[in-house]
Parts: sequence; C-alpha cells; structure tokens
Amino acid sequence: MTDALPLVGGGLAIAGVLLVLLGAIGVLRFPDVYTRIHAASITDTGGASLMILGLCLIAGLSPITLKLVIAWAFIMVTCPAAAHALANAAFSSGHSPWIGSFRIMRESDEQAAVQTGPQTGPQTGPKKPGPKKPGLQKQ
Amino acid sequence: MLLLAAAAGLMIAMAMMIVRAILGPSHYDRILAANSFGAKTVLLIAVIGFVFGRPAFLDIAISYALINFVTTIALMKFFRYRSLEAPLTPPEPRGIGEAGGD
Amino acid sequence: MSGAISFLDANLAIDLALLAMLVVLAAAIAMTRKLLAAILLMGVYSLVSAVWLVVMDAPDVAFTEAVVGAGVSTIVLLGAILLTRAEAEKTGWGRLIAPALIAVATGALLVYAALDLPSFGDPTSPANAYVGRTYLEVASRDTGAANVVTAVLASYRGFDTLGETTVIFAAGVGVALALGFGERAAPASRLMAGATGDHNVVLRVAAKLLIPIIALFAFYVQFHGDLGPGGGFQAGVILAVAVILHALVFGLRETMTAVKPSFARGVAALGVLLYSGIGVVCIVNGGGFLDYGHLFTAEIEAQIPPGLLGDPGATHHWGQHFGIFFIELGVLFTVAATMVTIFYGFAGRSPGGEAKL
Amino acid sequence: MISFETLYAAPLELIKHAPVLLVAGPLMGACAAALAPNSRWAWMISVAASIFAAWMALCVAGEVARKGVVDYAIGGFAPPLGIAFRIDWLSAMMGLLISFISVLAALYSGHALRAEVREEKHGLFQAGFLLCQAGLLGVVSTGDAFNAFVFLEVASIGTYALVALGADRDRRALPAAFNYLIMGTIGATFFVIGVGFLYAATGTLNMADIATRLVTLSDSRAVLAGFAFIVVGLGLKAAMFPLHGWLPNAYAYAPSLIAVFLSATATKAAIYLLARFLFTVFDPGSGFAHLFLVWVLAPLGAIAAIVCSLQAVFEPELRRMLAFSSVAQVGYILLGLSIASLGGMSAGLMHLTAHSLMKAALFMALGGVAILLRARTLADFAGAGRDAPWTMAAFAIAAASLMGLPLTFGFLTKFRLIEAALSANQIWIVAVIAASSLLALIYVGRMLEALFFRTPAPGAARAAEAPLGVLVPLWILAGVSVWFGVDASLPEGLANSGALALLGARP
Amino acid sequence: MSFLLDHLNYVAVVVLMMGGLFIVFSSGNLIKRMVGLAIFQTSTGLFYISLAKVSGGTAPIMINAASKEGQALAAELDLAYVAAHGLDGVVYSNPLPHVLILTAIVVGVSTLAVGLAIAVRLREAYGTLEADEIAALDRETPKSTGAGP
Repeated sequence: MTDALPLVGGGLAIAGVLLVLLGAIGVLRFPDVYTRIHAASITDTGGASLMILGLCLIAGLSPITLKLVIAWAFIMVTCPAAAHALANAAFSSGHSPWIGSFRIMRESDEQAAVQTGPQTGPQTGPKKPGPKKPGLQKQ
Repeated sequence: MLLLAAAAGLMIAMAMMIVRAILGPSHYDRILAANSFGAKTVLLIAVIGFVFGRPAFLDIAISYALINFVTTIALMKFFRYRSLEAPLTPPEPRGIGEAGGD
Repeated sequence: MSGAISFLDANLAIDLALLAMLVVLAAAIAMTRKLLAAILLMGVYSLVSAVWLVVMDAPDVAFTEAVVGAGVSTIVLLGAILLTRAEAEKTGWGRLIAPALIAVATGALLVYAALDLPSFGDPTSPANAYVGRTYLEVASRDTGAANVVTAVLASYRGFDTLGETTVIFAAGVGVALALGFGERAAPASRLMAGATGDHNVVLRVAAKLLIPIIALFAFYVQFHGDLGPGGGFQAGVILAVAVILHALVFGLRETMTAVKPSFARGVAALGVLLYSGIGVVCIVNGGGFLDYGHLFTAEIEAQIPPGLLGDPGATHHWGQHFGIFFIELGVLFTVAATMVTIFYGFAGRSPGGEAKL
Repeated sequence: MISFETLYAAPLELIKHAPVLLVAGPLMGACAAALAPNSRWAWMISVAASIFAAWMALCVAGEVARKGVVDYAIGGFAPPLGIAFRIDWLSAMMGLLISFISVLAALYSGHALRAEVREEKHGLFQAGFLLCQAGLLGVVSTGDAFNAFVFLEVASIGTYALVALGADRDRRALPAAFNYLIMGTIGATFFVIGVGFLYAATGTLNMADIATRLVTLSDSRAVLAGFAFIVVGLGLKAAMFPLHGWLPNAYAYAPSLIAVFLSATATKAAIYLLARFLFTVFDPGSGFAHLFLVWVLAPLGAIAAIVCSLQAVFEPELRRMLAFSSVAQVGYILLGLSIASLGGMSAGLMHLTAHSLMKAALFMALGGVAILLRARTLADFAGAGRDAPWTMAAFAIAAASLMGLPLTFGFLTKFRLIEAALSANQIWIVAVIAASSLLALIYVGRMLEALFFRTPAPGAARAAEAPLGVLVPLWILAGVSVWFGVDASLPEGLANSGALALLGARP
Repeated sequence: MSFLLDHLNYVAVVVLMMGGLFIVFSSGNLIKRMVGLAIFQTSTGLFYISLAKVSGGTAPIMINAASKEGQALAAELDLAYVAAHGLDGVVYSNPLPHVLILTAIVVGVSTLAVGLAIAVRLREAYGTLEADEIAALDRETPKSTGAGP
C-alpha cells in the first residue's frame, strides 16, 4: 500500500503533464487568441490539479502537502481570473476572433467598440489613456 | 523516474509557450503564453523539488502563482485603460479619490 | 541502483535545457522591436532563470529573481512604456557592427577564461572549498539559523546587506526625485468617466480574496527566513505586490489614501535607520558594528534562561536571533516601502502629464 | 611626518569604531534628511552628517598614524568569513579628502539647492547627496572586494537621479544622466564579473586574502580575465581615457552641487579602487599587471592628457570645458601611478588631491555665479569677473592651479610628476606633461580672458556676487590650493605615506 | 567531450552575457537598453551561481542528515564521487555566491527603476526615446531649454 502511493502519484503527475502538453499543443496550433486561451486555461488548471494531487500522494501527510494544497488553491483562483481578464481585454479592445468579427455582440457594448479598431494592440495611440474617449469627457 | 519524465514534459510545454510568446502574433497571444508559462513554472518548481529531494521549497512556487496573477492584471490594465492607476470599480459614482488623496 | 547516475545527469540535463531556453529568449529580445514583447519575454526570462536557480540549489536567489524579475521589474517596465512608447525604431545593420564586436570581444575573453575554471560542480574548486565550505561548517553553530544563506547574508556579510538596503533606498530616492510621489494621479472619477458596464467583477472578487492572503504570505516568508528560503527582501517585495494589486484593482488614488506616499517614504527611511541603528546599539553595548552577540547588554544577557530556545547547556544564539530578526525587519520596511514608492512614481505620472492636472 | 594625534580628540570608544561610523554617519544622516520636514532641516542634517564624517575621518587618520593599518571586522567575524575594513594611509588620505570636500559641498548646498532645485525636493536631494558620500567613503575604507562593489553602487544609484535633476535648467541633463547610468552600471557589472573570476580562482573575497592566494596563481587565465574586467569596469567608473564618454555631459548639465561633489570625489574613489587592485591585490612588479602599467595605463594616461586638453580648448561651453579637463587630469594621475615608483605614485596621489580641490572650487564658483545667471557658454560668462570679483577671483586662483602656475598646488604636483618621470628615465612623460600644460594654458587662458577682459553683450544677463554661503567654502578651497602650493608638507606627507602603503602592502 | 560538458554551463552563461551587452549597445531605444542591461546583470548572477554548484549537492539549508529527507538525499549521492572528494553525509552547494547574487539582483532592480524613471523624464522632455533622435534634437536646439520638473 505505502509502496504503491508514490507510483500512483507519479502516474497522476504524468497524466497531468500530458494534459498540460495537450494544452500547449493547442496554444501552438489553434488559430486565434480566444481559442488559445481556451486551450491554455483549462489544461493548466486541470493539469495542475492532477499533478498536485499526484505530488500530494508522494509527499504523504506533511506540511509539504499543506503547501501543495495552498499552491493549488492559488492556481485555481489566479489562472481562471487571469484568463478571464485576458479574454475580456482582448474582447473589449475589439480583437476579432478567427471565425469573424464581433459585430453583433459589439452593438450591445458600444463603448468597447468605439475605442479601437480590430487587430490593434498597443501599436495605436500609445499615449492615449482609455477613458479619454471622444464624447465621453463630461467634466 | 516518473517525476523526471513529468519534469521533462513540463519543460517541453514551456518551450512551446516560449515559441508562442516569440511568434505572437498579437500581444494577447504573448500575454497568454507568458501567463501560461508562469503556471507551468509553478508546477515545474514543485516537481523539481520532489525530483531532487528538497520539496520544502514550494514557497517559491506559491509566490510565483501570486505574482503571476498581479502581473497579468497589470498587463490587462495596460491594454484596456492604458493606465496603471485607473480603478476597476463600477462606474457608478462612489466618490473614490475625491474624498481623500494627497 | 542507477539512481545516483540519473540524479547527477538529470540535474545537468535540466540545467542545460533551461540555459538553452534562456539563450533563445535573449536572442528573441534582441530581435524584437515591440517593447511590450520584449518586456513579456523578459518576464519569461526571469521565470526560466528562477527555475534554473532552483536546479542550481539556490532557492533564496530563485525566490528573489521570481518576485523581482517576474513581478516588480515587469510592472515597472510596463509603467515606463505606458508613459513613453511601445515601439522601438529600427536599427540599421551598420550600427550593429560595433556592438557585436564589443560583445564578441567580451565573450571571447570570458570563454577563454571560463575554460580555465575548475569543472562545473567540482566540490574541490577554490570557490567551493575555502570560505564557502567554512560557512557550511560554522554558520549554524555561530548563528543558529538553519538557512546558511540567511546566516551569511544577515550576519557574516550583514554589512553588504546594509549596503543593499541602502541601494534600494537610494533607488526610491532617485525615482521619487525624478518622477515624484504620484502627485499627478488623477481622481478616479475622471479616469473612469464615461465608462459603462462592469467587466471586472471577477477580478475584484479575486483581488479582494488575494490581497490579505498575499500580505499574510509575505509575513510567513519574512519570519520563516532563517529556516527556509526567504527573508526580508523577498517578503518586502511580496508585501509591496499586495499594495500594488490593490492599486491596480481599486485605483491608485484609493490606495494612496490607505498607504500615503509620505508614509511610504518615512517607512523606507526608517528601515535603513533601523538596520544601521541595530549596528549602533551593538557598538553602544560594547561590541563591534552589527556584532549581534552584543545586541543585549551583559545584564540582560545574564537574565536570559539558557534553555529558552530548547537547547539548554548549549550556547544560545539569542543575540544573533534578535539581530537577524530586526535587520530583516529593517530590510522588509525599506524594500516594501521603496517598491510602493517606485510604483506610485510610475503609475501616478499620468500619461499626458500636465494636461490632466 | 604629520602628527595627527594632535588634530583629533574624541572619546576612545568613538575612535575605536571610527572606521565604520565614518560610513554609517552619512548613511543615517541620509535617512534623517529624507524624513526632514523642510529644506532648512535637511540642509542642517546634511552639514552635520558631513562634519561628523570628517571628524571620524580625522580620527581614523589619527589611528592610522598611531598603528599603521587599522583593521575593523564588522559583525565581529574575522576577515575571510566576515567583511572587514582595512584602512591604511592611502584609505585614510582618501577618506580625509572626500569628507573634507563633502563638508564644503554641504555648506555650499544651502544656496545652490535654493537656486536650482524645487523646494519640496530638497530633503530627498540631500539624502541622495549623503548616500553618495557614504558610498564613496565605504569604497575607500573597505577591504572586501564585493563590498566595494556594493558601495560603488550606493554611491552611484542616487547620483544618476541627482544628475538628471539638472533637467530643470537644461534638458540635456537627462540624456547625460541616462548615459551615465548605462556606462556606470556596465562598469560596475564588469567589476563584479572580474571579482567573480578572482573568487573562482581564490575562493575568497577579502582583498588581502586574495592577494596572498594570487601569489601562486600568476599564470591563471581566470585571474587574467578577472584583472581585465576589473580594470575595464573601474576604468569606466574612473573615466579612464577611452571610457570617459559619459563624463563631460554628466558634469556639465548636473546641478552645480553634484558637479562640485562628483568632479572632486567620484572618479577619485574609482581611481583609488583601481590603484588598490593594481598594487595591493595584483603584483605590479611582474606579470600582466606590470605589462598593463607600462603598455596600457601609461599610454592611455598620456593620450588622455593631450586629447582631452585639446577637446577642452575647442569647447565653447565652460562647464564642459572643465569636464574635459577633468578627464585630462585623470590622465596625469594615471601617468603618475604608472611610473610605479614611490615618487611617481606620490606625485599621482598629490595631483589627485590637487585636482579635487581645484575642480571643486571651479565648479563651485561657476555655480555660485550661475545661481542668478543662466549661463553656459564662454560668451555668456563674459565680464563676470567684473560683476562678481570675489567669486571670480577664487575661480582664477583655482584656474591658476589647474594651469600649474607657481605658488599654486597644481604647479607643485606637476613639478613632482616631472621629477618622478625624470628619475624613472621616462622623458616622454615629461614631454606629454609639458604639451598638456601648454594646452591647459590655452583653455584656462580663454576662460580667464572671457571672464575678466571681455565685456558682456549689451542686454545680456549680468552676473552678481555669489552669496556668503557660497563664498566661504569657495575661498576655503581656493585658500587651501594656495596654502598647499606654498607649504605642501601636509599633502606631501599624506601622499608619500599613501604611496608607501600601496607599494609596501604586498604580502 | 567530458571537458566540454563540464564547461558548457559557463559557455552558455557567457553567451547570455554577450546577448545582454549586445542589446545594450545595439539598441537605439532607451527602454530596450535597460532591458539589455537587466539581462546582462542577471547573467552575471548566473555565472556566480554556476560557480557555487556542487555536483550531487543540495540547497545550503541545513537538514538533519538522519531524517528521512536527509537519508534520501544521501542515498542519491554517488558514493565513489563523494569519497573521492572527501565529503560526507549530505553535500551542500556553496552559499556564498548565493548571498552575493541576492545583493546583485537588488542592485539590478534598483538600477532598472532609476534608469526607467530617467527615461520617462527624457520622453517628456524630448518626445522620443530613440538615442539618435535625442542627439539630433540636442544638435539643432543649442539654446537652453528647461524641461520642467
């Protein structure tokens, strides 16, 4: 029983790595940023969960397990939040997905669309602060 | 040995992220790659701790997870608001800033 | 068992693989003209070098590289390109010749000399056999700290660390002189005027959850420093990151009312004062500068029960413990406050500058 | 020999810890200045801390006079493990020089800051100034190679921002400061790489210990590379000839207080460290260190003395002129060191002192006049000698010393330099000094002609006499230049002892 | 082959230093110069840490050699190698370079912050961050222009 735990743990870690690798392939091969976010964020959290579970099994019951759980909790909070923020930023700056533009969605969220055209990252208007949009300076 | 293989796999995934970070094409792809790279780094540090017999150094991994998040927020604000000082609070007038400030 | 072989080989293999990644990243940074890409790659570079440092048995350095390189440096660089421009001009090929010659000449000299160095990992090389080995033998006995790096940092080479803290303080002074304390930070209402919709619920909730945890983690790192990796510097940066996260999510003005710039400036100075003050206290009590053995006067020393730290009869390291504790606290103060000051300086200097005031 | 015992009086306990208090004093003063409520307090703290440091420097010098070498192990750990200060006559001399100039600069800062820097920045400015002072004093006192790097950076990092503050008057201070930062940092990093190689070869960081262990390692390639990197790194910091590109603009556009202080001390501390490594850590008598002295240092010093004097001759801006002349004077000092005899090194060290005094005075006089007059070029300063006779008289005295007129300290040091070159049978050095002095005659002549004999353009801003707070330190500097020119027993004794310490310190 | 492998680590670190130095001198953009400087400084740190590594060693944080963790570490050691170098028990890497590089990293980030602050001021005063353009602007406007604090 005690001998089996490290093996099971190692197996889980390998499974996690496979998931992460899949995600990495997705990030490399998928056509646009939204699909890539999709590939990366899900596999990162899933792979991390599996790996950390595996490492917990190897470590046994010790302070290290506690640290692993804390690290896992942080990953579970920060990775999805960061992925959300990223997708949100890409969306609201008008970054078009591969399948077509956001025109329909944009009409419901005009503010985001007025700001910048599609496919413009930081290249345009480097010194223009976001809130200084035309017609918005009420004060 | 299993863990060593896991470390190798993680490093391959990290290398792929580096490729994505270098190729881009948009900055969002780069941020995604960097962020995802950070997550893999956390895992790699944890695994390496076990491979080389000193798993107590998970503190570093934890701090990575935290700092990676803050950096991503900063990047996101960079794009959306072109400012690090803007609040992310709802626009309803709450009087933030006017009351206090130096 | 083949364990021994694979252990050493695996170490070298991971080491070289990570170095290869670093080389690729450095080349990519050299090539790109998009500053944002360069900054992101720089962050990744820090992450890789931090993993490499863990493999090289330097967890303390890895910790620092992680919090500094991936955290503070990236944020400060972002703040800088926000205030400037995110694109570099093209450099003509002709202008690359002289730099390439300089770099190659330097590199050639370095390789020429490096091939003369003892083999990588040689435990009998002068570097590893002389003073370094002595530290490993005596540090725990002298100071009672399990982490030899902390012992050397805070005790044997405590004066270097005082200098390091001073350097950080000087950087805070420099940034504040150049950019101010964020006096130009715009009121939140003006920054957010006209923005509709609330896209940031997730971030706000996550941040609210994380800020206290980050601060708590900072204190864990601070007080765990003589047992594991970590110490005042890392803790200071993490604490500052908590403040920075607050500013990022709830607005700079809001944060500046909570942690006033004048407060940060004062704490930064007090940290260095605390550190050097410990040195002076040691002098007053009859020892040398930063000689923690003399942190307490003889009378107090006599009153400390010998078994207080669990090793009755053995020499206690009460003075060393307290000395290291206080100077690490000084480092924490200065580093946290200076990092916050630097962030205020960059974030609070609104692009467009005067127009906004 | 000078009797320093009579010059200082302090409680015994304080004397014992003077080496470290010399550094800790300004350092703690810097924190206090950053916390100071207003400009006046900051200024008083700055002056007090500088005076304290000068007092401690006197105490240290007295101890050195008594014991020969003062060792101070910080933290109570003996050298190879802990960091130790090791102060011999050379360190003591540098400490005295730096802290003396600091006191005068601090006195001067009251007026200079009011004119050049915005009020709310004064506290931080004084903090930066004191940090720089603490760093330089640390560099000259420490016996640990890595600790020297840390203090070099303490001295530099604040200074970069202080130089940039000159942008309130002329925006060219900003590129100058940036360039200074890049070059200074590369220099420091090269130094660290060099120290790393020495550490790899010897396993220790204590300079004396490195020297002992290097004796058996003279043909190691790692040591050779370490030597090369340390020399290039410190050469950058010291503005050694081909590596001096950052200096003229940094000095010319910085706030005048910083120009006064840096020109008198910063490059000197780097030269000190270079000499320390060349003569104490490496063996100058043989091997590559010897080759370097003869085939690199001496020619570069000579080229600097000629070429940069020429540049000064053709330079229209007064402060840049002085800055180029600084590089040329660094050339003289390096020439003196490269002779590697007692006389040559003593002359080099004396010239170092002389140059500190006169450059501080020159920049201070210009700053004092320019408080009211936003002048930069020679033409802008035309006629200033008549409008501000006291200030410009001091300027003239210092300029005479720069030129090497008899009865000034500058004359004496050049004379000693020539003597040493003759006794070492290096006639070409005499020729170089003569040629360079001729050029100095020309550019100093141009300055004085513009200041005293030209009438200002009608309608141009007129200079006014500098306030008393500037005149006092200025005349002290000028007075010392003359005093040492007439009776040089004090600096000569110090320089001789310093040179002896360098030459005799081989294990 | 073995010699090359033994020194490959140093060579890779040297390549990184060259890269950093090249970026500093080749870029006209001041922020990129700072990035290059940061790489140069970091790679110097890597050089020191390389010196400190001991084969089969572990981080210089003392562990009880009798504990489970300590025994596991000792078991991983190549005994012949350990005996040949006069080591015993758990082998630790050299802590001294770690301490030095901690200090150096701090110095690096300080330099970065100050350099960037100056660069921001430069941009405000000149409107550009390209060294060439700044030099050109300085040449054509020799008259004194205050930048405004």
